[in-house]
Amino acid sequence: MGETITFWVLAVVSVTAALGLVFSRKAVYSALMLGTVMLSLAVLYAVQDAPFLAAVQIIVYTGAVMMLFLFVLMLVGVDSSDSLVETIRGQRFWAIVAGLAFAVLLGLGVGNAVLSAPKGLEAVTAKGNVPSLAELIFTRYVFAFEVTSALLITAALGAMVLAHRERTAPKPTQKDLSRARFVEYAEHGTNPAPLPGPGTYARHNAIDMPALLPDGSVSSLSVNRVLARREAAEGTLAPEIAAALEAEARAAEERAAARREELVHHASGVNGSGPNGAASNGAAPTASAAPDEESPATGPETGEEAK
Amino acid sequence: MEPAKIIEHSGGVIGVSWLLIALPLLGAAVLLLGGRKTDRFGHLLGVATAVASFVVGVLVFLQLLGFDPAERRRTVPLYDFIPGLTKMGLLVDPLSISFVLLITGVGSLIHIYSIGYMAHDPNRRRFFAYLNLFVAAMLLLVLADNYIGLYVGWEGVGLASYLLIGFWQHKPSAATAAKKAFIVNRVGDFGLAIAIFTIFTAFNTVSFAGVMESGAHPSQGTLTAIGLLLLLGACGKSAQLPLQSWLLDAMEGPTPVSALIHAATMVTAGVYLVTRSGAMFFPEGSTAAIAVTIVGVATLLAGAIIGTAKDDIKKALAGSTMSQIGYMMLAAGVGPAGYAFAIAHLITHGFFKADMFLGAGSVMHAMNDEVDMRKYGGLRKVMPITFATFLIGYLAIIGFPLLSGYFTKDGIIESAMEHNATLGWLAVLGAGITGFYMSRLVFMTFFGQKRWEADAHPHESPAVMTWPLIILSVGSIFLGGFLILGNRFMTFLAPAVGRPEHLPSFHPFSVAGLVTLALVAAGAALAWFKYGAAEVPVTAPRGSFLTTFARRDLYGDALNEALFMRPGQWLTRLAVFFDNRGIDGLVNGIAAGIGGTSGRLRRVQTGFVRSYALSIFVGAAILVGAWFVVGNL
Amino acid sequence: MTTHYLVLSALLFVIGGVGVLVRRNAIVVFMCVELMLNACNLAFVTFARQNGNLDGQIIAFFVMIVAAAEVVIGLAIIVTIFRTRRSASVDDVNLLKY
Amino acid sequence: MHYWLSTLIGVPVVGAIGVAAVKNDQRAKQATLGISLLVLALAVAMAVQFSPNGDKFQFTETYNWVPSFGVHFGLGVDGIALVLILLSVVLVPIVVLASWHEAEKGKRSARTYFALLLVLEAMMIGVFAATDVFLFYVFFEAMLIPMYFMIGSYGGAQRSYAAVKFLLYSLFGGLLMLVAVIALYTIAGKGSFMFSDLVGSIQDVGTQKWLFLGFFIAFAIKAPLWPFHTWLPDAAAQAPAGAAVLLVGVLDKVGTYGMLRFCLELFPDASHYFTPLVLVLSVVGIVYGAIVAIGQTDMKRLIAYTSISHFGFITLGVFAITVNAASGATLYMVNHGFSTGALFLIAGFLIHRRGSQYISDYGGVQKVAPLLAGTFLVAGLSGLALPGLNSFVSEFMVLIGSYETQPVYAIIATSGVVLAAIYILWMYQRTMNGPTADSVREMKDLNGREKWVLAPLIAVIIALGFFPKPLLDVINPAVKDSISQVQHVQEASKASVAQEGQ
Repeated sequence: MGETITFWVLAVVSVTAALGLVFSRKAVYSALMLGTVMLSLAVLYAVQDAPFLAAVQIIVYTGAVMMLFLFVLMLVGVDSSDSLVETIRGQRFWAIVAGLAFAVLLGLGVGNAVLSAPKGLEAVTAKGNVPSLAELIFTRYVFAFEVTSALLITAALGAMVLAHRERTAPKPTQKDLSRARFVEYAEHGTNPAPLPGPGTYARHNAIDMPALLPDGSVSSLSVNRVLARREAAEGTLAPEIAAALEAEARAAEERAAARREELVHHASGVNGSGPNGAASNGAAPTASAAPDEESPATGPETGEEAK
Repeated sequence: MEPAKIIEHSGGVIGVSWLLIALPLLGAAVLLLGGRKTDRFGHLLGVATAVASFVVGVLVFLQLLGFDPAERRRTVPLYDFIPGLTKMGLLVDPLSISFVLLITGVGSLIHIYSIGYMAHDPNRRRFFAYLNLFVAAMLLLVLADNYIGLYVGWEGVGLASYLLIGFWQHKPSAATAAKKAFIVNRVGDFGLAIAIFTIFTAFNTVSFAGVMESGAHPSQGTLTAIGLLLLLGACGKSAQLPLQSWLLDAMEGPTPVSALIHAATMVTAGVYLVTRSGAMFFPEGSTAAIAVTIVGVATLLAGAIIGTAKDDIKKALAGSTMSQIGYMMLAAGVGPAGYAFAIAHLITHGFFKADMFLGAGSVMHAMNDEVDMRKYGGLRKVMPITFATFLIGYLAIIGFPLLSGYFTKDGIIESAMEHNATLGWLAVLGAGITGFYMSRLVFMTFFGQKRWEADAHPHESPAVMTWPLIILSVGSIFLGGFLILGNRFMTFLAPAVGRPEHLPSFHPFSVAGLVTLALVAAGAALAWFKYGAAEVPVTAPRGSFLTTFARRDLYGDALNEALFMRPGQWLTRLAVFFDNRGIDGLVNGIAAGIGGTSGRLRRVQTGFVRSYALSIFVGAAILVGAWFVVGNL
Repeated sequence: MTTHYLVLSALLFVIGGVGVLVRRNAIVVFMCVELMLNACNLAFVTFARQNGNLDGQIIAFFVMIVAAAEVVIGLAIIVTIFRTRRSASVDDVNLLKY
Repeated sequence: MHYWLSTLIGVPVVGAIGVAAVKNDQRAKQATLGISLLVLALAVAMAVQFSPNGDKFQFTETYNWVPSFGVHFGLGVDGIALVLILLSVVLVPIVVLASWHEAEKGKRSARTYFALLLVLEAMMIGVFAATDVFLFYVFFEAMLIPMYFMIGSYGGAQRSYAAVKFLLYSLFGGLLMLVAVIALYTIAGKGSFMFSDLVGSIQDVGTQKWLFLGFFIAFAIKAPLWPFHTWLPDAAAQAPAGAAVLLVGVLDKVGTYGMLRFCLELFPDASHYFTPLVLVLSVVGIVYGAIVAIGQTDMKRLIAYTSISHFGFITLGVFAITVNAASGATLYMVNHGFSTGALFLIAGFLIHRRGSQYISDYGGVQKVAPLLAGTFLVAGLSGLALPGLNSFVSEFMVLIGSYETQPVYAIIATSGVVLAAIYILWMYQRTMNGPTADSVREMKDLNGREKWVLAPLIAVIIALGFFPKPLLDVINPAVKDSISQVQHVQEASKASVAQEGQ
């Protein structure tokens, strides 16, 4: 009876969570939903006389794998989210048809099966669940187990190889960096000196306060851009700083546009039109995934409109 | 009387009669393989092998004469040529030895003549090599004791003829004429080949002895078919209607070639073939024999008519050759009564026609290779020996009494007359025309006004050229009488070809003979009035329709072009088009179709991994569904 | 009860499958794959109990290990792709076509 | 136990590896020539020991290859195979010598070309010597590989198209044959692919027909028989002359050899049934090939089309089912290899000098290069089956033999003799006769190497023309044996027809 209640509760939870996983537009929510499903399943394992698997499910899946998911999500852009527009014709329709058909088929299969009462695991887990499993793993399945270890090592090596970036040029020394700075200065007039610290002539000694040049104007170089954007979004940025930032950003954008022409244009990158433009702008430059996203320069305004 | 049995022979000169063929063949091989090193003595070697072959021929002839007439057919086995099909051997009998003597004798004279005629040609060695090759092939043709051996020689002379007609191959006309000769001959060979197939199928052997003594009795239809097919082969080689068209073009070759191949020997091979196969496939009165006589008469008239209109001295002579071979064919078709006359006329014709061709060559040699008779005239004074020998040949061919042609041609006319009066009278008519066109030729060349080109300086030819003429003209005078009088030749030939029950006797004053003489005289007189006494225009007048008809070779070439060449070219183009567009088009079309389909199908590979996943998912669903369905059946 | 578990497993599996097909974010797609694997695990565990045989649990265990290895590699690939293409959408990785 | 045949196959293979490893092209060429001559000497030494009236297959060797399927590495030769092996080993050194400078313009190195030649030689010997049907199939297909590269890497402007067309065509036929081979194995149920085990194992006529078609289409493509011929002109015209010689001279003979060996002996009833069809195709091929040849403007394509005509004669001979015709057909295979080989090589020399395959680019070559023209004429005359040259004997035997049973077909085929005169002599006239074209005025006559290439060919052409007995003595018993099965079938069917008539 207890199992029935547990099952029904967790079944509803896990199916709901699974649907949430599929339908939530933010990847982070999906991850959390998946976590929920996994935890529910862990409990269901435990209920079904599989305490070891339940533990492993929680430790390995919910613990390690989910963390890895979240970590990569953060790396890739925590708040990038799918648009609802389907770009492959018929994909969604046929996916749902196939899914329903598959579900019906599986249901028919399960329904057709004539099942006796569960035998239960008491007989085979006389020594306890974990020792019995261990015995099997290290006797009958020992070859598979060893092969699995090879698989894990290979996976680890594979991940390293994939994540590794080959250095194609020698590592720049300080001398190289310095020279490059001056080349940049000679060609584009970029300031070769270190960026001015915030608030050299500041009225407030705070990191979000721009430095003032001797003529009293704002030095856009000194502003932490992320913070400035945030303030712009909140509407608390001083107007003169906003104007200076805007001018500087436009120049930067023009420079970037030239470079971007070389990039491949992605037809499916339409997610910039969503109302979450401000959030994605906030994550720039890391998360500005699609080139046809709103430019950083126009970001604050759109953000304000969205608000 | 039936032909005698063929018996195997070994020993003696006859045993080594293969030397007849081997000697000139060796000469040809040495001259062709030796290259320029043999340039210096090439012509001498060529003459030497031909003469040596003649000597061997005479020795063989003498040994043969030593046998009883009934044992004069001797076969000399040589080697196993095609196992299962035929052995190679030589058949030495009165018929073949007559040819051997003609070929090697006249051949040797022409070889000698060519030394002088070709003296200035840079390729003289090659010329002699080809001549030797021809002699070897021709000897194989007449000596082989089976049809396949005959066929080898048959095509061998065709090759030699091809090479020699096209000897001056840098002239497109010569090259074309050579090719034409070969191809038209091949049409005849087609018939001969099928005749041989039929013979093999019917008799299971192709040797003359085997066919003669075979117990097999094929149906009359088969025999007639063989006869007609052999006749087709003979028509090709002997330039008889309807395969006559190549002979006139063949005059592009050097004149000795025209004399040897296209007058004296090769073109008579058809007569040899008919005579050789006569007893078996052309029995008297059979369909095949009648066809032979019809072809013969038609050709003798056609050749004569062509001869009347030609201004080219060689072509006029070629027309005459056609006509004379027509006589021989006519005689050969008459049956045993005619064989002896056919072969006798063939031999005397070999002499007087070679004599006249060589004489014509001598004239051309003197006139800077000019062949148009309208630019000759009055040559009898500058070239007395040539004129005299030519005149003898002329008198022989028109049948001037007591010269060679008189006896042999008269014999043919008599036997044809006995066979069928219509054919006989047509032959008489032909003789009359012969009188006209030969007289025309002689008058235009040697009599009348000089119509020479400005740079012509005619002179008598050197001795090496005139002596053969003299020897040939002597033969032209006496040979006919020697052979015919007392049925000498008919008796000699009888073991080989059979003999009529009643030997004909020679009537010098038969009706037909007298009419012939009258017609010939009339023809000669007409020619004298038109070409001897009257002025001959340097450019040919347009002439009547009949003249054009004769000048254009009775429209033979036009007919061939319209019937075969043009449809052939059209067919060729069609076939090439069909091959490129039809068959290959289909093949390439299939390839393009598959390519296009896959080009369209590959669009399924969109690169969107979700599409692939969808198809996998659907596939899995289908599999599960199928599993259910199958499981629940 | 077994039937219920199996139906639940099937439902989760199909939901995961549809998710794989309709989502474009590679990471979410991956999560859906994990969901399908988990659904299978549930079926295994259920069958283990149904048949009174631990083999089902063993398989589920191995599935987890393989899933872990798969996630490691899969995510590494996603990161590598993201690094070059600045996108985590599976539809953007479509150069291998035609 | 003899090791003759495996040595014959092994020597060129080892040689090919060696040649490919040599770094110096000149050395590689010399080594190739040496090896091919060694193979020739070995083959002659073997042929001398062959006794025509002995066992059907001689010098047999059998090793297990794939025991579980009964596949053997079985080698052995009868008279037919022996003469074809001799043809191959005679042609290879000649081709090596003729290709001395040919491979230098290719995409790959010259030594690769020569190594491929040696590999091809091994394959050619193997395919004729195989007594195991599966082994035959393997060699049959493997031969394509070196030839594909020889055409594709060293050929003319359209080489890729030609090579792919050749490969796909042959592969298509080969796969049909593979199906038939496997079906034969399965249906026969002997658990062996050995030819001797499979002969007579299929008695059901319906089955025979299907299997016959599988084999026959492969061979008809290979031979090539009309209408499967269009790959040949492309391949032969684009291949370097040496490769074209081996392609037309030897490779294509595998098709006709296969018909004689496999189609007739394994499926006598089906052969009898399909005889009219094959004869029609042959005769059409003879006339059609000749007519299309007349219309060609490209020398090599012309020669290729003449070969199509000649292959018609060979298949006519094979399927006329008489000893004369089949012996003639076998002899024809050999003779055609020599005469067409000579034609291709001389055409290759001409093209090498002038740089054009088009007939219209030549004219009057005889004047400047008489020896070249002379050899061309001899080879051409052999092609038109002039008596006294090799092809005549075989063509005449084929025709006379087929006339015995199939007079109508034989008569139509004989018309090919006339057409042959037209295409050969017309080509000769257009290239060699007439006024010398400006473009060939400076053309050199044959050099020493080329003389050595052509001398043996011309010698063989003339010698076999007058004295074919040595070859025919070897061929005749083998051919008698090969066609005896079908002859029995024919007699049986005649007898039954006669009975019905009564």
